[in-house]
Amino acid sequence: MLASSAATEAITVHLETQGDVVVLRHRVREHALELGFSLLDQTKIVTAASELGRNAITYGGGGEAMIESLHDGRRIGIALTVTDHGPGIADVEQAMRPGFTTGSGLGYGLSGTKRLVDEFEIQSQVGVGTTVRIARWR
Amino acid sequence: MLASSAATEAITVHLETQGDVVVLRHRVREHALELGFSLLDQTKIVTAASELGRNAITYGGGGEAMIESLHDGRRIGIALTVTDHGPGIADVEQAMRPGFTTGSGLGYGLSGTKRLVDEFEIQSQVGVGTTVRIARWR
Amino acid sequence: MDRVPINKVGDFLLVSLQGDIHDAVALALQEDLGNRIVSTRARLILLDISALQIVDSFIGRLIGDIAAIARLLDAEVIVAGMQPAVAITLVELGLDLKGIRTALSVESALAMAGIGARI
Amino acid sequence: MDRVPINKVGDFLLVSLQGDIHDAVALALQEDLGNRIVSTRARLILLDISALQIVDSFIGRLIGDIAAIARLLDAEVIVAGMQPAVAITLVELGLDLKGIRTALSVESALAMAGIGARI
Ligand SMILES: Nc1ncnc2c1ncn2[C@@H]1O[C@H](COP(=O)(O)OP(=O)(O)O)[C@@H](O)[C@H]1O
Ligand SMILES: Nc1ncnc2c1ncn2[C@@H]1O[C@H](COP(=O)(O)OP(=O)(O)O)[C@@H](O)[C@H]1O
Repeated sequence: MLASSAATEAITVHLETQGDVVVLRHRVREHALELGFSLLDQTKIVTAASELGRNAITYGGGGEAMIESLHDGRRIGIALTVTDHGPGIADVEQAMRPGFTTGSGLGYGLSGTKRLVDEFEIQSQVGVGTTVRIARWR
Repeated sequence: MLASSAATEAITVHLETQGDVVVLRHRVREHALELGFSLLDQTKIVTAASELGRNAITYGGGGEAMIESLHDGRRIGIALTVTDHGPGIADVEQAMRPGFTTGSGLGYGLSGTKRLVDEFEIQSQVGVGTTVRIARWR
Repeated sequence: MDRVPINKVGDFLLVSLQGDIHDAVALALQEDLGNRIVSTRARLILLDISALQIVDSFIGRLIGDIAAIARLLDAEVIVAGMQPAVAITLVELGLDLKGIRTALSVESALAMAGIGARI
Repeated sequence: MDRVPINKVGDFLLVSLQGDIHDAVALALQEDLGNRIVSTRARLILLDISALQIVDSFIGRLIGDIAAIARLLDAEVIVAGMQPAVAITLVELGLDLKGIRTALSVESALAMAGIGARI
Protein backbone atom coordinates (compact mmCIF):
# COMPACT_ATOMS: atom_id res chain seq x y z
CA MET A 1 0.00 0.00 0.00
CA LEU A 2 1.03 3.54 -0.57
CA ALA A 3 1.54 5.75 2.43
CA SER A 4 -1.19 8.05 1.21
CA SER A 5 -4.50 7.81 3.01
CA ALA A 6 -8.14 8.93 2.98
CA ALA A 7 -9.11 9.74 -0.57
CA THR A 8 -12.19 11.70 -1.59
CA GLU A 9 -13.84 12.60 -4.89
CA ALA A 10 -12.70 10.10 -7.47
CA ILE A 11 -12.98 10.76 -11.20
CA THR A 12 -12.74 7.97 -13.73
CA VAL A 13 -11.50 8.28 -17.30
CA HIS A 14 -11.84 5.43 -19.78
CA LEU A 15 -8.78 4.76 -21.86
CA GLU A 16 -9.27 3.24 -25.26
CA THR A 17 -7.98 5.56 -27.92
CA GLN A 18 -5.13 8.02 -27.98
CA GLY A 19 -7.74 10.76 -27.75
CA ASP A 20 -8.62 9.44 -24.31
CA VAL A 21 -5.10 10.27 -23.14
CA VAL A 22 -5.87 13.86 -24.07
CA VAL A 23 -9.00 13.74 -21.92
CA LEU A 24 -7.00 12.20 -19.09
CA ARG A 25 -4.41 14.96 -19.27
CA HIS A 26 -7.10 17.63 -19.13
CA ARG A 27 -8.89 16.02 -16.18
CA VAL A 28 -5.66 15.56 -14.25
CA ARG A 29 -4.63 19.16 -14.87
CA GLU A 30 -8.01 20.51 -13.78
CA HIS A 31 -7.85 18.43 -10.64
CA ALA A 32 -4.29 19.45 -9.81
CA LEU A 33 -5.15 23.09 -10.44
CA GLU A 34 -8.14 22.88 -8.10
CA LEU A 35 -5.98 21.34 -5.42
CA GLY A 36 -3.65 24.32 -5.65
CA PHE A 37 -0.62 22.65 -7.22
CA SER A 38 1.94 25.02 -8.77
CA LEU A 39 2.36 25.19 -12.52
CA LEU A 40 5.53 23.12 -12.25
CA ASP A 41 3.82 20.46 -10.15
CA GLN A 42 0.87 20.39 -12.55
CA THR A 43 3.27 19.89 -15.42
CA LYS A 44 4.97 17.00 -13.67
CA ILE A 45 1.70 15.30 -12.71
CA VAL A 46 0.12 15.71 -16.13
CA THR A 47 3.28 14.39 -17.79
CA ALA A 48 3.24 11.35 -15.51
CA ALA A 49 -0.45 10.79 -16.30
CA SER A 50 0.29 11.01 -19.99
CA GLU A 51 2.99 8.34 -19.73
CA LEU A 52 0.79 5.92 -17.80
CA GLY A 53 -2.29 6.54 -19.93
CA ARG A 54 -0.34 5.99 -23.12
CA ASN A 55 1.18 2.75 -21.78
CA ALA A 56 -2.25 1.42 -20.78
CA ILE A 57 -3.43 1.97 -24.33
CA THR A 58 -0.30 0.98 -26.24
CA TYR A 59 0.70 -2.05 -24.21
CA GLY A 60 -2.39 -2.81 -22.13
CA GLY A 61 -4.94 -2.59 -24.92
CA GLY A 62 -6.91 0.04 -23.01
CA GLY A 63 -8.11 0.38 -19.46
CA GLU A 64 -9.14 3.07 -17.08
CA ALA A 65 -7.74 5.81 -14.92
CA MET A 66 -8.97 7.03 -11.55
CA ILE A 67 -8.03 10.46 -10.26
CA GLU A 68 -8.35 11.12 -6.53
CA SER A 69 -7.75 13.94 -4.11
CA LEU A 70 -5.80 12.99 -1.02
CA HIS A 71 -5.88 14.52 2.44
CA ASP A 72 -3.82 12.97 5.20
CA GLY A 73 -4.54 15.58 7.85
CA ARG A 74 -1.37 17.53 7.18
CA ARG A 75 -1.10 17.57 3.45
CA ILE A 76 -3.13 17.67 0.27
CA GLY A 77 -2.27 15.46 -2.63
CA ILE A 78 -3.40 13.93 -5.85
CA ALA A 79 -3.38 10.27 -6.78
CA LEU A 80 -3.81 8.57 -10.12
CA THR A 81 -4.46 4.87 -10.60
CA VAL A 82 -4.20 3.50 -14.12
CA THR A 83 -5.42 -0.04 -14.68
CA ASP A 84 -5.52 -2.26 -17.72
CA HIS A 85 -6.40 -5.88 -18.39
CA GLY A 86 -3.70 -6.39 -20.96
CA PRO A 87 -0.88 -8.94 -21.12
CA GLY A 88 0.84 -7.70 -17.96
CA ILE A 89 4.59 -7.29 -17.49
CA ALA A 90 6.66 -10.43 -16.92
CA ASP A 91 9.71 -8.63 -15.51
CA VAL A 92 8.67 -5.43 -13.79
CA GLU A 93 12.17 -4.57 -12.67
CA GLN A 94 13.37 -4.69 -16.26
CA ALA A 95 10.42 -2.58 -17.44
CA MET A 96 11.30 0.03 -14.83
CA ARG A 97 14.86 0.37 -16.09
CA PRO A 98 15.53 3.68 -17.86
CA GLY A 99 15.85 3.04 -21.56
CA PHE A 100 14.16 -0.36 -21.58
CA THR A 101 11.37 -0.71 -24.11
CA THR A 102 9.71 -3.57 -25.96
CA GLY A 103 7.96 -1.10 -28.21
CA SER A 104 9.24 1.82 -30.20
CA GLY A 105 9.37 4.21 -27.27
CA LEU A 106 12.37 5.63 -25.50
CA GLY A 107 11.86 3.43 -22.46
CA TYR A 108 11.69 6.39 -20.09
CA GLY A 109 7.97 6.27 -19.38
CA LEU A 110 7.89 4.19 -16.22
CA SER A 111 11.25 5.19 -14.73
CA GLY A 112 10.62 8.83 -15.55
CA THR A 113 7.13 8.78 -14.09
CA LYS A 114 8.53 7.42 -10.86
CA ARG A 115 10.92 10.34 -10.65
CA LEU A 116 8.13 12.85 -11.24
CA VAL A 117 5.99 11.76 -8.29
CA ASP A 118 6.31 11.16 -4.56
CA GLU A 119 4.77 7.72 -4.50
CA PHE A 120 4.82 5.05 -7.18
CA GLU A 121 3.44 1.55 -7.00
CA ILE A 122 3.20 -0.93 -9.84
CA GLN A 123 1.42 -4.25 -9.81
CA SER A 124 1.38 -6.48 -12.82
CA GLN A 125 0.47 -10.07 -13.50
CA VAL A 126 1.03 -11.83 -16.78
CA GLY A 127 -2.28 -12.53 -18.49
CA VAL A 128 -4.21 -10.44 -15.99
CA GLY A 129 -3.09 -6.85 -16.40
CA THR A 130 -1.22 -3.95 -14.94
CA THR A 131 -2.05 -1.34 -12.34
CA VAL A 132 0.12 1.66 -11.61
CA ARG A 133 -0.72 4.03 -8.81
CA ILE A 134 1.07 7.31 -8.32
CA ALA A 135 0.65 10.14 -5.85
CA ARG A 136 2.13 13.55 -5.44
CA TRP A 137 1.79 15.78 -2.39
CA ARG A 138 1.56 19.52 -2.46
CA MET B 1 34.25 -7.81 10.45
CA LEU B 2 36.39 -4.98 9.24
CA ALA B 3 40.12 -5.20 9.65
CA SER B 4 40.11 -2.10 11.81
CA SER B 5 40.56 -2.63 15.53
CA ALA B 6 40.39 -0.97 18.94
CA ALA B 7 38.11 2.01 18.68
CA THR B 8 37.89 4.82 21.20
CA GLU B 9 35.63 7.84 21.66
CA ALA B 10 32.46 7.15 19.71
CA ILE B 11 30.10 9.95 18.77
CA THR B 12 26.51 9.25 17.79
CA VAL B 13 24.39 11.37 15.45
CA HIS B 14 20.68 10.73 15.02
CA LEU B 15 19.45 10.77 11.46
CA GLU B 16 15.87 11.76 10.85
CA THR B 17 15.71 14.86 8.72
CA GLN B 18 17.89 16.16 5.95
CA GLY B 19 19.20 18.70 8.45
CA ASP B 20 20.68 15.82 10.43
CA VAL B 21 22.90 14.97 7.49
CA VAL B 22 24.34 18.46 7.84
CA VAL B 23 25.08 17.77 11.50
CA LEU B 24 26.65 14.44 10.55
CA ARG B 25 28.90 16.12 7.99
CA HIS B 26 30.08 18.67 10.54
CA ARG B 27 30.78 16.05 13.20
CA VAL B 28 32.68 13.85 10.78
CA ARG B 29 34.75 16.76 9.54
CA GLU B 30 35.64 17.88 13.08
CA HIS B 31 36.63 14.38 13.97
CA ALA B 32 38.73 13.88 10.86
CA LEU B 33 40.40 17.23 11.39
CA GLU B 34 41.26 16.34 14.98
CA LEU B 35 42.74 13.06 13.83
CA GLY B 36 45.01 14.98 11.51
CA PHE B 37 43.53 13.96 8.17
CA SER B 38 44.52 16.13 5.19
CA LEU B 39 41.97 18.42 3.57
CA LEU B 40 41.58 15.96 0.69
CA ASP B 41 41.03 13.04 3.05
CA GLN B 42 38.53 15.08 5.06
CA THR B 43 36.68 15.88 1.87
CA LYS B 44 36.48 12.23 0.89
CA ILE B 45 35.35 11.08 4.32
CA VAL B 46 32.74 13.80 4.69
CA THR B 47 31.43 13.08 1.19
CA ALA B 48 31.13 9.38 2.03
CA ALA B 49 29.33 10.25 5.27
CA SER B 50 26.93 12.46 3.36
CA GLU B 51 26.06 9.65 0.95
CA LEU B 52 25.41 7.12 3.70
CA GLY B 53 23.50 9.55 5.90
CA ARG B 54 21.28 10.59 3.07
CA ASN B 55 20.56 6.98 2.11
CA ALA B 56 19.63 6.11 5.69
CA ILE B 57 17.09 8.93 5.67
CA THR B 58 15.80 8.62 2.11
CA TYR B 59 15.60 4.85 1.88
CA GLY B 60 15.91 3.69 5.49
CA GLY B 61 13.40 6.11 7.00
CA GLY B 62 16.03 7.41 9.43
CA GLY B 63 18.57 5.83 11.69
CA GLU B 64 21.80 6.69 13.38
CA ALA B 65 25.45 7.19 12.70
CA MET B 66 28.41 6.40 14.93
CA ILE B 67 31.76 8.05 14.38
CA GLU B 68 34.82 6.40 15.90
CA SER B 69 38.54 7.00 16.07
CA LEU B 70 40.67 3.98 15.25
CA HIS B 71 44.17 3.11 16.44
CA ASP B 72 45.70 -0.19 15.47
CA GLY B 73 49.10 0.43 16.98
CA ARG B 74 50.61 1.58 13.70
CA ARG B 75 47.99 3.77 12.20
CA ILE B 76 45.25 6.22 13.07
CA GLY B 77 41.91 6.04 11.34
CA ILE B 78 38.30 7.07 11.39
CA ALA B 79 35.29 4.79 11.13
CA LEU B 80 31.66 5.57 10.49
CA THR B 81 28.79 3.16 11.01
CA VAL B 82 25.39 4.16 9.67
CA THR B 83 22.44 2.04 10.70
CA ASP B 84 18.77 2.17 9.87
CA HIS B 85 15.77 -0.02 10.55
CA GLY B 86 14.18 0.53 7.18
CA PRO B 87 13.10 -1.97 4.51
CA GLY B 88 16.61 -3.27 3.86
CA ILE B 89 18.08 -4.07 0.46
CA ALA B 90 16.98 -7.28 -1.26
CA ASP B 91 19.86 -7.41 -3.72
CA VAL B 92 22.94 -5.74 -2.26
CA GLU B 93 25.11 -6.52 -5.24
CA GLN B 94 22.68 -4.71 -7.51
CA ALA B 95 22.47 -1.75 -5.12
CA MET B 96 26.26 -1.47 -5.19
CA ARG B 97 26.35 -1.23 -8.97
CA PRO B 98 27.30 2.25 -10.23
CA GLY B 99 24.24 3.90 -11.73
CA PHE B 100 21.69 1.62 -10.06
CA THR B 101 18.99 3.50 -8.18
CA THR B 102 15.44 2.74 -7.15
CA GLY B 103 14.92 6.39 -6.29
CA SER B 104 15.62 9.52 -8.24
CA GLY B 105 19.32 9.62 -7.45
CA LEU B 106 22.24 8.98 -9.72
CA GLY B 107 22.96 5.58 -8.22
CA TYR B 108 26.55 6.45 -7.36
CA GLY B 109 26.14 6.76 -3.60
CA LEU B 110 27.13 3.27 -2.46
CA SER B 111 29.62 2.43 -5.20
CA GLY B 112 31.19 5.86 -4.92
CA THR B 113 31.43 5.69 -1.14
CA LYS B 114 33.24 2.39 -1.41
CA ARG B 115 35.82 4.00 -3.68
CA LEU B 116 36.36 6.88 -1.26
CA VAL B 117 37.33 4.75 1.74
CA ASP B 118 39.77 1.99 2.68
CA GLU B 119 37.23 -0.35 4.21
CA PHE B 120 33.60 -0.79 3.32
CA GLU B 121 31.16 -3.30 4.75
CA ILE B 122 27.44 -3.45 4.12
CA GLN B 123 24.91 -5.63 5.88
CA SER B 124 21.28 -5.54 4.97
CA GLN B 125 18.28 -7.70 5.69
CA VAL B 126 14.89 -7.21 4.14
CA GLY B 127 12.40 -6.01 6.73
CA VAL B 128 15.12 -5.45 9.32
CA GLY B 129 17.35 -2.70 8.06
CA THR B 130 20.73 -1.75 6.70
CA THR B 131 24.11 -1.10 8.28
CA VAL B 132 27.07 0.28 6.41
CA ARG B 133 30.44 0.61 8.08
CA ILE B 134 33.33 2.44 6.47
CA ALA B 135 36.83 3.24 7.63
CA ARG B 136 39.68 5.30 6.33
CA TRP B 137 43.26 5.27 7.58
CA ARG B 138 45.52 8.24 7.73
CA MET C 1 -6.53 12.80 -39.97
CA ASP C 2 -5.06 16.12 -38.86
CA ARG C 3 -1.70 17.12 -40.22
CA VAL C 4 0.71 19.53 -38.61
CA PRO C 5 1.19 22.46 -41.02
CA ILE C 6 4.72 23.18 -42.23
CA ASN C 7 5.23 26.77 -43.34
CA LYS C 8 8.04 28.11 -45.41
CA VAL C 9 9.07 31.48 -44.01
CA GLY C 10 12.02 33.12 -45.69
CA ASP C 11 14.41 30.25 -46.28
CA PHE C 12 13.51 28.14 -43.32
CA LEU C 13 10.61 25.92 -42.35
CA LEU C 14 8.43 26.75 -39.39
CA VAL C 15 6.58 23.95 -37.64
CA SER C 16 4.40 24.72 -34.68
CA LEU C 17 3.51 21.75 -32.49
CA GLN C 18 0.18 22.24 -30.79
CA GLY C 19 -2.29 20.36 -28.77
CA ASP C 20 -2.53 16.70 -29.17
CA ILE C 21 -0.32 14.82 -31.47
CA HIS C 22 -1.31 11.21 -32.01
CA ASP C 23 0.89 8.48 -33.40
CA ALA C 24 -0.50 8.86 -36.90
CA VAL C 25 -0.07 12.63 -36.84
CA ALA C 26 3.51 12.24 -35.65
CA LEU C 27 4.33 9.81 -38.43
CA ALA C 28 2.73 12.03 -41.05
CA LEU C 29 4.71 15.01 -39.77
CA GLN C 30 7.99 13.18 -40.14
CA GLU C 31 7.12 12.22 -43.68
CA ASP C 32 5.86 15.66 -44.67
CA LEU C 33 8.85 17.36 -43.16
CA GLY C 34 11.31 15.08 -44.91
CA ASN C 35 9.65 15.82 -48.23
CA ARG C 36 9.52 19.56 -47.61
CA ILE C 37 13.18 19.73 -46.60
CA VAL C 38 14.11 18.10 -49.88
CA SER C 39 11.71 20.10 -52.04
CA THR C 40 12.50 23.50 -50.51
CA ARG C 41 16.19 22.82 -49.80
CA ALA C 42 15.64 24.47 -46.43
CA ARG C 43 18.63 24.16 -44.12
CA LEU C 44 16.84 25.22 -40.97
CA ILE C 45 13.66 24.02 -39.28
CA LEU C 46 12.20 25.97 -36.40
CA LEU C 47 10.13 23.74 -34.20
CA ASP C 48 7.98 26.06 -32.14
CA ILE C 49 6.79 24.21 -29.03
CA SER C 50 5.69 27.25 -27.03
CA ALA C 51 2.10 26.00 -27.16
CA LEU C 52 2.92 22.64 -25.61
CA GLN C 53 1.94 22.47 -21.96
CA ILE C 54 3.71 19.18 -21.52
CA VAL C 55 6.31 17.17 -23.38
CA ASP C 56 6.09 13.52 -22.46
CA SER C 57 8.45 10.83 -23.65
CA PHE C 58 6.36 10.32 -26.79
CA ILE C 59 6.70 13.94 -27.86
CA GLY C 60 10.30 13.95 -26.65
CA ARG C 61 10.97 11.07 -28.97
CA LEU C 62 9.17 12.82 -31.85
CA ILE C 63 11.36 15.90 -31.40
CA GLY C 64 14.49 13.76 -31.33
CA ASP C 65 13.41 11.85 -34.44
CA ILE C 66 12.61 15.04 -36.32
CA ALA C 67 16.04 16.41 -35.48
CA ALA C 68 17.70 13.19 -36.63
CA ILE C 69 15.76 13.11 -39.91
CA ALA C 70 16.59 16.75 -40.58
CA ARG C 71 20.27 16.12 -39.93
CA LEU C 72 20.31 13.25 -42.43
CA LEU C 73 18.89 15.66 -44.99
CA ASP C 74 21.54 18.25 -44.14
CA ALA C 75 19.20 20.55 -42.25
CA GLU C 76 19.15 21.58 -38.62
CA VAL C 77 16.32 21.82 -36.13
CA ILE C 78 16.09 24.54 -33.51
CA VAL C 79 13.50 23.82 -30.83
CA ALA C 80 12.04 27.14 -29.77
CA GLY C 81 9.84 28.31 -26.93
CA MET C 82 9.98 25.48 -24.42
CA GLN C 83 8.30 26.55 -21.20
CA PRO C 84 10.50 26.39 -18.10
CA ALA C 85 8.20 23.93 -16.32
CA VAL C 86 8.41 21.68 -19.36
CA ALA C 87 12.21 21.87 -19.39
CA ILE C 88 12.44 20.93 -15.72
CA THR C 89 9.98 18.06 -16.13
CA LEU C 90 11.77 16.75 -19.19
CA VAL C 91 15.07 16.60 -17.34
CA GLU C 92 13.46 14.84 -14.41
CA LEU C 93 11.90 12.37 -16.82
CA GLY C 94 15.41 11.52 -17.93
CA LEU C 95 15.28 13.13 -21.37
CA ASP C 96 17.38 16.12 -22.16
CA LEU C 97 17.26 16.40 -25.96
CA LYS C 98 21.04 16.32 -25.97
CA GLY C 99 22.54 17.58 -29.18
CA ILE C 100 19.47 19.55 -30.22
CA ARG C 101 19.72 23.32 -30.42
CA THR C 102 17.21 25.30 -28.45
CA ALA C 103 16.05 28.89 -28.36
CA LEU C 104 13.78 30.76 -26.00
CA SER C 105 11.48 31.88 -28.79
CA VAL C 106 11.09 31.82 -32.55
CA GLU C 107 12.52 35.35 -32.72
CA SER C 108 15.64 34.47 -30.79
CA ALA C 109 16.04 31.34 -32.88
CA LEU C 110 16.05 33.54 -35.96
CA ALA C 111 18.56 35.89 -34.42
CA MET C 112 20.66 32.88 -33.47
CA ALA C 113 20.57 31.61 -37.01
CA GLY C 114 21.57 35.07 -38.20
CA ILE C 115 18.61 35.26 -40.53
CA GLY C 116 16.42 37.76 -38.76
CA ALA C 117 17.14 40.31 -41.43
CA ARG C 118 16.41 38.04 -44.32
CA ILE C 119 12.73 37.41 -43.80
CA MET D 1 11.85 27.35 3.20
CA ASP D 2 15.11 28.95 2.14
CA ARG D 3 15.62 29.78 -1.48
CA VAL D 4 18.95 30.12 -3.23
CA PRO D 5 19.22 33.70 -4.53
CA ILE D 6 19.64 34.21 -8.26
CA ASN D 7 21.26 37.52 -9.17
CA LYS D 8 21.31 39.15 -12.53
CA VAL D 9 24.76 40.64 -13.07
CA GLY D 10 25.30 42.27 -16.42
CA ASP D 11 23.60 39.91 -18.82
CA PHE D 12 24.18 36.70 -16.97
CA LEU D 13 22.74 35.07 -13.88
CA LEU D 14 24.90 34.39 -10.87
CA VAL D 15 23.92 31.61 -8.51
CA SER D 16 26.03 30.89 -5.51
CA LEU D 17 25.50 27.49 -3.91
CA GLN D 18 26.23 27.56 -0.24
CA GLY D 19 25.92 25.46 2.81
CA ASP D 20 23.17 23.00 2.99
CA ILE D 21 20.84 22.42 0.15
CA HIS D 22 17.89 20.21 0.98
CA ASP D 23 15.60 18.50 -1.50
CA ALA D 24 12.99 21.24 -1.34
CA VAL D 25 15.59 23.98 -1.80
CA ALA D 26 17.05 22.13 -4.78
CA LEU D 27 13.64 21.80 -6.43
CA ALA D 28 12.81 25.45 -5.82
CA LEU D 29 16.14 26.49 -7.32
CA GLN D 30 15.42 24.59 -10.52
CA GLU D 31 12.03 26.25 -10.80
CA ASP D 32 13.30 29.74 -10.01
CA LEU D 33 16.20 29.41 -12.38
CA GLY D 34 14.01 28.17 -15.24
CA ASN D 35 11.71 31.13 -14.77
CA ARG D 36 14.56 33.63 -14.49
CA ILE D 37 16.27 32.35 -17.63
CA VAL D 38 13.07 32.91 -19.55
CA SER D 39 12.20 36.28 -17.98
CA THR D 40 15.72 37.75 -18.26
CA ARG D 41 16.70 35.98 -21.48
CA ALA D 42 20.05 35.33 -19.90
CA ARG D 43 22.24 33.04 -21.98
CA LEU D 44 24.79 32.32 -19.29
CA ILE D 45 24.48 31.07 -15.74
CA LEU D 46 27.48 31.13 -13.46
CA LEU D 47 27.14 28.57 -10.76
CA ASP D 48 29.59 29.58 -8.10
CA ILE D 49 30.39 26.56 -5.94
CA SER D 50 33.52 27.93 -4.29
CA ALA D 51 31.74 27.87 -0.95
CA LEU D 52 30.91 24.17 -1.16
CA GLN D 53 33.23 22.06 0.96
CA ILE D 54 31.86 18.89 -0.52
CA VAL D 55 29.83 17.89 -3.55
CA ASP D 56 28.10 14.59 -2.96
CA SER D 57 26.04 12.73 -5.54
CA PHE D 58 22.92 14.68 -4.57
CA ILE D 59 24.55 18.02 -5.32
CA GLY D 60 26.26 16.48 -8.33
CA ARG D 61 22.88 15.53 -9.69
CA LEU D 62 21.52 19.01 -8.96
CA ILE D 63 24.35 20.60 -10.92
CA GLY D 64 23.77 18.22 -13.84
CA ASP D 65 20.03 18.87 -13.83
CA ILE D 66 20.52 22.63 -13.71
CA ALA D 67 22.85 22.44 -16.69
CA ALA D 68 20.35 20.30 -18.63
CA ILE D 69 17.42 22.60 -17.84
CA ALA D 70 19.46 25.64 -18.83
CA ARG D 71 20.41 24.02 -22.10
CA LEU D 72 16.77 23.32 -22.96
CA LEU D 73 16.16 27.02 -22.41
CA ASP D 74 19.11 27.97 -24.61
CA ALA D 75 21.40 29.02 -21.81
CA GLU D 76 24.67 27.61 -20.66
CA VAL D 77 25.96 26.88 -17.20
CA ILE D 78 29.55 27.43 -16.19
CA VAL D 79 30.43 25.85 -12.86
CA ALA D 80 32.96 28.10 -11.20
CA GLY D 81 35.25 27.78 -8.23
CA MET D 82 35.28 24.07 -7.49
CA GLN D 83 37.86 23.33 -4.85
CA PRO D 84 40.58 20.87 -5.93
CA ALA D 85 39.75 18.42 -3.14
CA VAL D 86 36.13 18.48 -4.27
CA ALA D 87 37.11 17.80 -7.87
CA ILE D 88 39.26 14.83 -6.90
CA THR D 89 36.54 13.41 -4.67
CA LEU D 90 33.89 13.86 -7.32
CA VAL D 91 35.86 11.89 -9.87
CA GLU D 92 36.53 9.14 -7.35
CA LEU D 93 32.82 9.04 -6.60
CA GLY D 94 32.25 8.30 -10.26
CA LEU D 95 30.75 11.63 -11.28
CA ASP D 96 32.55 13.87 -13.67
CA LEU D 97 29.98 16.48 -14.71
CA LYS D 98 30.62 15.52 -18.31
CA GLY D 99 29.56 18.14 -20.79
CA ILE D 100 29.42 20.92 -18.24
CA ARG D 101 31.84 23.82 -18.61
CA THR D 102 33.91 24.70 -15.60
CA ALA D 103 36.10 27.61 -14.61
CA LEU D 104 38.50 28.07 -11.73
CA SER D 105 36.70 31.16 -10.50
CA VAL D 106 33.85 33.47 -11.31
CA GLU D 107 36.32 35.94 -12.82
CA SER D 108 37.85 33.40 -15.13
CA ALA D 109 34.38 32.21 -16.09
CA LEU D 110 33.56 35.74 -17.14
CA ALA D 111 36.77 36.02 -19.10
CA MET D 112 35.99 32.66 -20.70
CA ALA D 113 32.56 33.88 -21.70
CA GLY D 114 34.16 37.03 -23.06
CA ILE D 115 31.90 39.25 -21.08
CA GLY D 116 34.24 40.60 -18.44
CA ALA D 117 34.21 44.01 -20.03
CA ARG D 118 30.47 44.29 -20.32
CA ILE D 119 29.50 44.22 -16.68
N1 LIG E 1 0.51 -1.23 -19.08
C1 LIG E 1 1.47 -2.04 -19.56
N2 LIG E 1 1.19 -3.30 -19.94
C2 LIG E 1 2.16 -4.13 -20.44
N3 LIG E 1 3.45 -3.76 -20.57
C3 LIG E 1 3.79 -2.51 -20.22
C4 LIG E 1 2.84 -1.59 -19.69
N4 LIG E 1 3.50 -0.43 -19.39
C5 LIG E 1 4.79 -0.62 -19.72
N5 LIG E 1 4.98 -1.88 -20.21
C6 LIG E 1 6.24 -2.47 -20.65
O1 LIG E 1 7.31 -1.78 -20.06
C7 LIG E 1 8.20 -1.24 -21.06
C8 LIG E 1 8.78 0.06 -20.60
O2 LIG E 1 7.75 1.04 -20.51
P1 LIG E 1 8.12 2.58 -20.47
O3 LIG E 1 9.20 2.78 -19.46
O4 LIG E 1 6.87 3.35 -20.30
O5 LIG E 1 8.78 2.85 -21.88
P2 LIG E 1 8.15 2.87 -23.36
O6 LIG E 1 6.67 3.19 -23.19
O7 LIG E 1 8.93 3.95 -24.02
O8 LIG E 1 8.40 1.51 -23.91
C9 LIG E 1 7.34 -1.16 -22.30
O9 LIG E 1 8.12 -1.17 -23.47
C10 LIG E 1 6.45 -2.39 -22.14
O10 LIG E 1 7.13 -3.55 -22.54
N1 LIG F 1 19.81 2.47 3.69
C1 LIG F 1 19.18 1.92 2.66
N2 LIG F 1 18.02 1.22 2.82
C2 LIG F 1 17.38 0.66 1.77
N3 LIG F 1 17.81 0.73 0.50
C3 LIG F 1 18.96 1.41 0.25
C4 LIG F 1 19.70 2.03 1.29
N4 LIG F 1 20.80 2.60 0.74
C5 LIG F 1 20.74 2.36 -0.57
N5 LIG F 1 19.64 1.64 -0.88
C6 LIG F 1 19.26 1.15 -2.21
O1 LIG F 1 20.38 1.11 -3.05
C7 LIG F 1 20.19 1.92 -4.20
C8 LIG F 1 21.49 2.53 -4.64
O2 LIG F 1 21.93 3.45 -3.66
P1 LIG F 1 23.02 4.54 -4.02
O3 LIG F 1 24.16 3.86 -4.73
O4 LIG F 1 23.35 5.31 -2.81
O5 LIG F 1 22.34 5.46 -5.12
P2 LIG F 1 21.10 6.49 -4.99
O6 LIG F 1 21.07 6.97 -3.57
O7 LIG F 1 21.45 7.55 -5.96
O8 LIG F 1 19.88 5.72 -5.38
C9 LIG F 1 19.14 2.91 -3.79
O9 LIG F 1 18.46 3.44 -4.89
C10 LIG F 1 18.25 2.07 -2.87
O10 LIG F 1 17.38 1.27 -3.61
